[in-house]
Amino acid sequence: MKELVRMEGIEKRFPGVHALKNARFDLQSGEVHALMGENGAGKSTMMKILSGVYTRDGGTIEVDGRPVGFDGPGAAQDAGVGIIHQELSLMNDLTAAQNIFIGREPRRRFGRLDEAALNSQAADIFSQMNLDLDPRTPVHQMTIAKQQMVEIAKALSYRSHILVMDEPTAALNDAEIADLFTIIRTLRSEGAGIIYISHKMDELKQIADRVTIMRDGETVGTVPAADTPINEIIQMMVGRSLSDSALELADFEHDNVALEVNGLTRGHEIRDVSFKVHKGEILGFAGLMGAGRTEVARAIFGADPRDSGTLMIHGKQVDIKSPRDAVAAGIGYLSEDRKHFGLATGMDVRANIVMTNLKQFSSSLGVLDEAAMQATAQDYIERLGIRTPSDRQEVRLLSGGNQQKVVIAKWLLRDCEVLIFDEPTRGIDVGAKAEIYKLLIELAAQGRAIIVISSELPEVLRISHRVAVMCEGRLTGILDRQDATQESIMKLATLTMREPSTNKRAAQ
Amino acid sequence: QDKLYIPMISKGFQHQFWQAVKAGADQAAEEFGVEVTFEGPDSEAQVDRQIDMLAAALAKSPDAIGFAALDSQAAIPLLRKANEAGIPIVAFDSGVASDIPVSTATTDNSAAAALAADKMAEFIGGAGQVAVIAHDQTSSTGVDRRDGFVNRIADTYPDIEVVTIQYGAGDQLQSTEIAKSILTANPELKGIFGTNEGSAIGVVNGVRESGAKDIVIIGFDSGAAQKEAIRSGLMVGAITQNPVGIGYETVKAAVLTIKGESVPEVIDTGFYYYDANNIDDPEIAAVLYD
Amino acid sequence: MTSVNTEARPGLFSKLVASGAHQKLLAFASLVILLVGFTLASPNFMQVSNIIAILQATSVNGVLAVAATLVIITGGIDLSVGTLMTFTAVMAGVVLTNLGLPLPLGVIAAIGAGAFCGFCSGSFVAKMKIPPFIATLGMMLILKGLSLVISGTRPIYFNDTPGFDLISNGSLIGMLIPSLPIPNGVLILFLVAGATAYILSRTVLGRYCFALGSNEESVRLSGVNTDWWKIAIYSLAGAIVGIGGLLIASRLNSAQPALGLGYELEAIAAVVIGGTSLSGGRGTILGTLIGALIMAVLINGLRILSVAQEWQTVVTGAIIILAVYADMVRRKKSA
Amino acid sequence: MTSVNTEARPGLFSKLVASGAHQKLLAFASLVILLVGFTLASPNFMQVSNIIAILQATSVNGVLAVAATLVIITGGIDLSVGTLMTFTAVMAGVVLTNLGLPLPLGVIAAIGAGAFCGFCSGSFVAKMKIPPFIATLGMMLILKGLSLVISGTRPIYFNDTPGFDLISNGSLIGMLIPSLPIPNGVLILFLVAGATAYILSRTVLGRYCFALGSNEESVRLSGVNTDWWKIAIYSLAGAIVGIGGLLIASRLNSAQPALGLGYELEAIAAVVIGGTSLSGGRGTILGTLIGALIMAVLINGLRILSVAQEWQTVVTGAIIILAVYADMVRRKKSA
Ligand SMILES: Nc1ncnc2c1ncn2[C@@H]1O[C@H](COP(=O)(O)OP(=O)(O)OP(=O)(O)O)[C@@H](O)[C@H]1O
Ligand SMILES: Nc1ncnc2c1ncn2[C@@H]1O[C@H](COP(=O)(O)OP(=O)(O)OP(=O)(O)O)[C@@H](O)[C@H]1O
Ligand SMILES: O[C@@H]1[C@@H](O)[C@H](O)OC[C@H]1O
Ligand SMILES: [Mg+2]
Ligand SMILES: [Mg+2]
Repeated sequence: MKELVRMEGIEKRFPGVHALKNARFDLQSGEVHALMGENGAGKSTMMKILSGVYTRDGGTIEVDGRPVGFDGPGAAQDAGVGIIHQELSLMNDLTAAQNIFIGREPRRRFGRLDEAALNSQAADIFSQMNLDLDPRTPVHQMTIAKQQMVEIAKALSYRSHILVMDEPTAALNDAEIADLFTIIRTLRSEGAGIIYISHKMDELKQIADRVTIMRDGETVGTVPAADTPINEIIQMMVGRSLSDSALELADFEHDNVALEVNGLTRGHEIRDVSFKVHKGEILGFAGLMGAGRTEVARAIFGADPRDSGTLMIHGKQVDIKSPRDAVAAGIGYLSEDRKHFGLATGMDVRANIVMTNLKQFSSSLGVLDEAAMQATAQDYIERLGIRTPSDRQEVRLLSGGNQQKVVIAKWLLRDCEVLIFDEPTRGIDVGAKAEIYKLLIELAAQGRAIIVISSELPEVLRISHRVAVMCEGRLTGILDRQDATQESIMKLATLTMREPSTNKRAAQ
Repeated sequence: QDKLYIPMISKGFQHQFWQAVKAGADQAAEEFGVEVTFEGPDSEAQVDRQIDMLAAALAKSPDAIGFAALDSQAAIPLLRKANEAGIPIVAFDSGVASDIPVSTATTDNSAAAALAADKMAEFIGGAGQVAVIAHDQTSSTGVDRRDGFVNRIADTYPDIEVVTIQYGAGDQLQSTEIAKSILTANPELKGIFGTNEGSAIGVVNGVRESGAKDIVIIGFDSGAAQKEAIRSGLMVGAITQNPVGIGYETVKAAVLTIKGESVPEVIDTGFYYYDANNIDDPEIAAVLYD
Repeated sequence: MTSVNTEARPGLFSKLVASGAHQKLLAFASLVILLVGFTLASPNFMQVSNIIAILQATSVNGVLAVAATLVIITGGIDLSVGTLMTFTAVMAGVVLTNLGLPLPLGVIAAIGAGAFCGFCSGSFVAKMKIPPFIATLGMMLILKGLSLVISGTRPIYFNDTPGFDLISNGSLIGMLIPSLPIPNGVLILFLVAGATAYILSRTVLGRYCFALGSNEESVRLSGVNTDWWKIAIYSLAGAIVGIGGLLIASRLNSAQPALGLGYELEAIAAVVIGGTSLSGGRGTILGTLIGALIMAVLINGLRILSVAQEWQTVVTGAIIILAVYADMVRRKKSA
Repeated sequence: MTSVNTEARPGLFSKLVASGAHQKLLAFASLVILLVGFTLASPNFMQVSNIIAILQATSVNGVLAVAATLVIITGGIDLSVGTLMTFTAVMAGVVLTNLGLPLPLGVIAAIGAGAFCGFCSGSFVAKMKIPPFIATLGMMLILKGLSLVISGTRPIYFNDTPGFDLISNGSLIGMLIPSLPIPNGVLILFLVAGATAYILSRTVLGRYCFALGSNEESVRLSGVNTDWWKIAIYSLAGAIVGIGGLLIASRLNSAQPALGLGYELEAIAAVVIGGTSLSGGRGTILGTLIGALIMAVLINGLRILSVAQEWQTVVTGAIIILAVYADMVRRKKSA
């Protein structure tokens, strides 16, 4: 074992934010070193400094025992540091293979490209990853999960001996996570060092050797993963212990249907989906990547056109053609892709929070009431613990998890009767996650109907009254809370249906 | 179908001057029972656009073509083509440096501008600073008028200095701003010559807006605003061509050529100096347009 | 939980930096440098009458640039401002001169025609999903042609509408303060700019302007009728261009149907020099005003110096690049 | 090992759809409709000589549009193509006529001057971080002025360089097939387009073109020297414009120093009508060629029909909007 990385006394300031205060970190060869901390603790910033994206304001970095100061990502790559960024950063118009090898494409003479070699090399990486993806697929046609896999493939292709993974599994399902872990273990056995950032606590025990915990830009400590209880790690992260008590779900009104979806169909993505959500109920939606859950949500919300199918709200049929109609009918939707669909990232926190509801803050002439907007924004910042220097901070400067909270705030403010949360806790830290669960349950208890789409089965199981499971665009079954287990869900999630009649029965 | 067809490819069509040429051509068309179309590029810089127009006109196998060349050399290959196809060309407004055109109906722009210089000298008393706001830096009418004016001053009036020449693209607003800056920069200025309608009106506006007194303005061409300025005394006088005559004579020469009759090589449509005194004389009024 | 910034207590300067106020202060720099430079270079430059001439030269382009700013903040672009200006002037001419109706109706006609054409462009963009560049390029050509058609390719004079020329050339301020005969056109520019700045920063319309430019899809998914708002913004921009049409018609006391081509690039240049981003989401009216002034000062100054016209063009090009470069450097420093 | 696509075996049609080939086939639709329409409307339209006239009218704008396509795919825009074309023509004139050097040097001068100016624009954009709109607007003005300065505001004729006019007006094809006297200018357009299409799809430069337009930051984070590549792309575009300069100079047998303003919008229109996105990342040269042809056919056809000039403008504007709209609808359907 030799030391690959040592970072000491790292300082980083952004306007209004002291992001890193005397932070430290080290990485040995042949280990997976997890970096944990609440949203905004400084994990991504630390790693961006290591990989040459940001320059540090203070401190020292040694790579392979030599002090370094990378002046750009290229220099870090040359020194063997590879990184998978938290935010997807792919070239959407290029194919998977073209993305992976950007800057290193196989060439013939005179700068001509060797596309065949490019595609076959990419295919090789995919097969190592056990990933079924045509290297010629343009990125913009892929789901977020597939895009994440391409990012991973790209990082792997560098064969770096120091590999940073910033929340690589946030968009992945269990099967893909398992594949990723296999890859990580192989890399580790070959002597590489992996820095692993995640908010999924259960992954720690599976993959990490050591854990370093950060809080408020400082390094709290480093502990061995195997013999440190999760609770202790959480306590180090949040500075207090969280009660792990089971969440109390209030009963819902079984005879009061809030939203009824009948025969929803759109191309091959959604095939004849029917279900009901009741007032006060949380209906979980489970399924494998690409099962069509997001598509169903978007179709209900009017974000995409439907081929057929009817929607009823409180027993009355509604005709939803656009998100505006949906919001007017009392349906809210939090997209799984906050960067593209959830936020105006160039605008400040305040503007984003009030975006769904400007009418409430304007006079009849359309003049805005800044003071009221500020008060409201401040209120949500406190309620959800959004970590931001002020409500005037641009959202793009917040950490990923805090951005997610801004999206939630904006829909809480709109106060819809039916709320669809698509991957609401993606990239959210444990502490905040628990708060969001509490919030969802509270919202349900107040009489709202809630749909939660999540790829984390434990999450679905914890907070759902019932669990709807999808596979290949069909609803393959709805399980009651007492019947829902990881096993029963996975069975339905992999159930390729042939007979539509079975589908109907299952949907009852 | 038997009606003769004569497309006119002009240097422009938006200026009032060209509308007057068109009016003359239409008048002749009516009189001789022929069909005339009138077309020209947006700006006098667009030599190639004019060539495209000429090419499209040729494709219509017309009986003759009226042509006001932006650059006479550039058009020669196409004119040759027309010649080979037996389509007579009548040049108008400005000549073509070639013997292909059977006739040319034109104004002698240098001579016209020289007359403007004489008038300028007369009204400023033979000494002092003057400026020119020209409508184009590269087209032949722009260059001829600028040089005609400047050369006459240089040759004949040693005490007059042309302090600056600027170009306003014949755009009224641009010429207005230019006139104002010239007045600011040259407090001693005594007169300004505007080389076409837009330039001249720009000078008038500029002098009016800046409140400068006793500036002698000599214009070119006519148009309602320019006539009004002359009547009110703001503009001393202007040179006018005979645009209606140019249009009329062009079509007439084309018709005669088609009929096999001979036409003069050059039809000098003439130019005139007009001011408040003679503006309403019948022979002047006939060559002015609104 | 949110203990950010407990330790960092910024001083006044860094506060200013964070609020971006210094940027606006610094944005004057290029303008000031030009003013000082020209004043030193020519004694004729810094005179009240010349400053007024510069302001007046800014008025039309300034109004067009204000309109263009709105559209550019939404992430669009408006190439039709120049010929739309002409079209609205012609409409005023038709109403006032050809139909002989009273002045207020002419004003309404110009502004209404502007708003209507903006509505059309906006609909092309929002409803037909035509890229703004193409939608407004098409409109630019359509309006150019229509102005000629409607006017019969002839200027329309406003001789029968007494007072029309006062819209731009009169001076209310001069009546009150005789030593400061600032023409109404300039006053109108500042009023239009002030009103638009207010709309941008204080109203729902302004908010959506920025939001659309920032991330249209996320705004749509927030349940906002983005199409409608976009059309509203283009319509407002069109109405403002209508005011520009009145200004130029009044200044020339006529509607010149062939005018306007090329004014769009000048307006857009003013907007960008003023710091508004062509990719949308950010921009200020104050910046646009400064941008328009920079262009006007530059051209005026070079003319006053009697720089040969071809060199004027060269210098203008170079200074546009330099002004924006200076702005970039400033921002980078402050970021 | 890589068992991609085992399960999904698409039919021929869906394969075509997936490959986007149908889109390119369909992109001809607007063009074909125009051609058929004009042929029916006028017997003079569909003649070999008129088709050749159309192609020749396309040649210069086509070459400029090809150059603009490169820049637009990177997510930039090039407003300087028109005056750069003029500038390169003037440079050829200086070398051939004023200095009396032999023809090949004139060709090199034009293309070299183009590449050099492209290099400057590219450096402004990449190194000085000036938005492409402003960098190339500045260049447009600088080059406009310099063309006048260098030429002494007079056209430069190529009378002393025999054969210069053959570059564009001669016909190699016509020498082989006398009934098909397609001018060399058209041939050159197709060669330039072919070469550029090859570069775009088959070389590293082309790859970075698309990559930069897609997500520049991500390319940079992958360790690519984005600045360098961007400059290379602008330089290549400039060199292509230089070929356009030779074409127009040869066609007019002269370098006209005042030409070129406004050509940039036409070139960009051709690019966008051809389906290239102004936000970068996607586009094809074939589309650009079709776009340029659509514009040329439209204008020629309206002239052949003797439509009044002001109405020509109106119709052109409307058809540009419609052509792009048709393309949008098609894409939406096929998406
Ligand atoms: N470019 C920037 N400008 C200003 N502030 C920034 C910038 N980048 C990060 N920050 C701030 O620095 C702090 C640390 O952010 P960082 O992204 O490192 O958090 P993180 O630990 O990765 O959080 P998460 O788990 O949510 O991803 C946050 O308060 C964030 O708002
Ligand atoms: N932009 C797109 N282009 C093409 N196909 C898409 C696109 N988005 C989704 N799909 C396809 O639609 C289907 C449903 O995807 P969807 O995103 O709804 O799945 P999901 O169940 O929400 O899974 P995830 O966990 O990935 O969000 C999949 O077959 C997916 O490949
Ligand atoms: O050549 C024309 C000239 O004769 C006229 O006076 O003004 C406009 C010019 O296009
Ligand atoms: Mg992070
Ligand atoms: Mg999903």
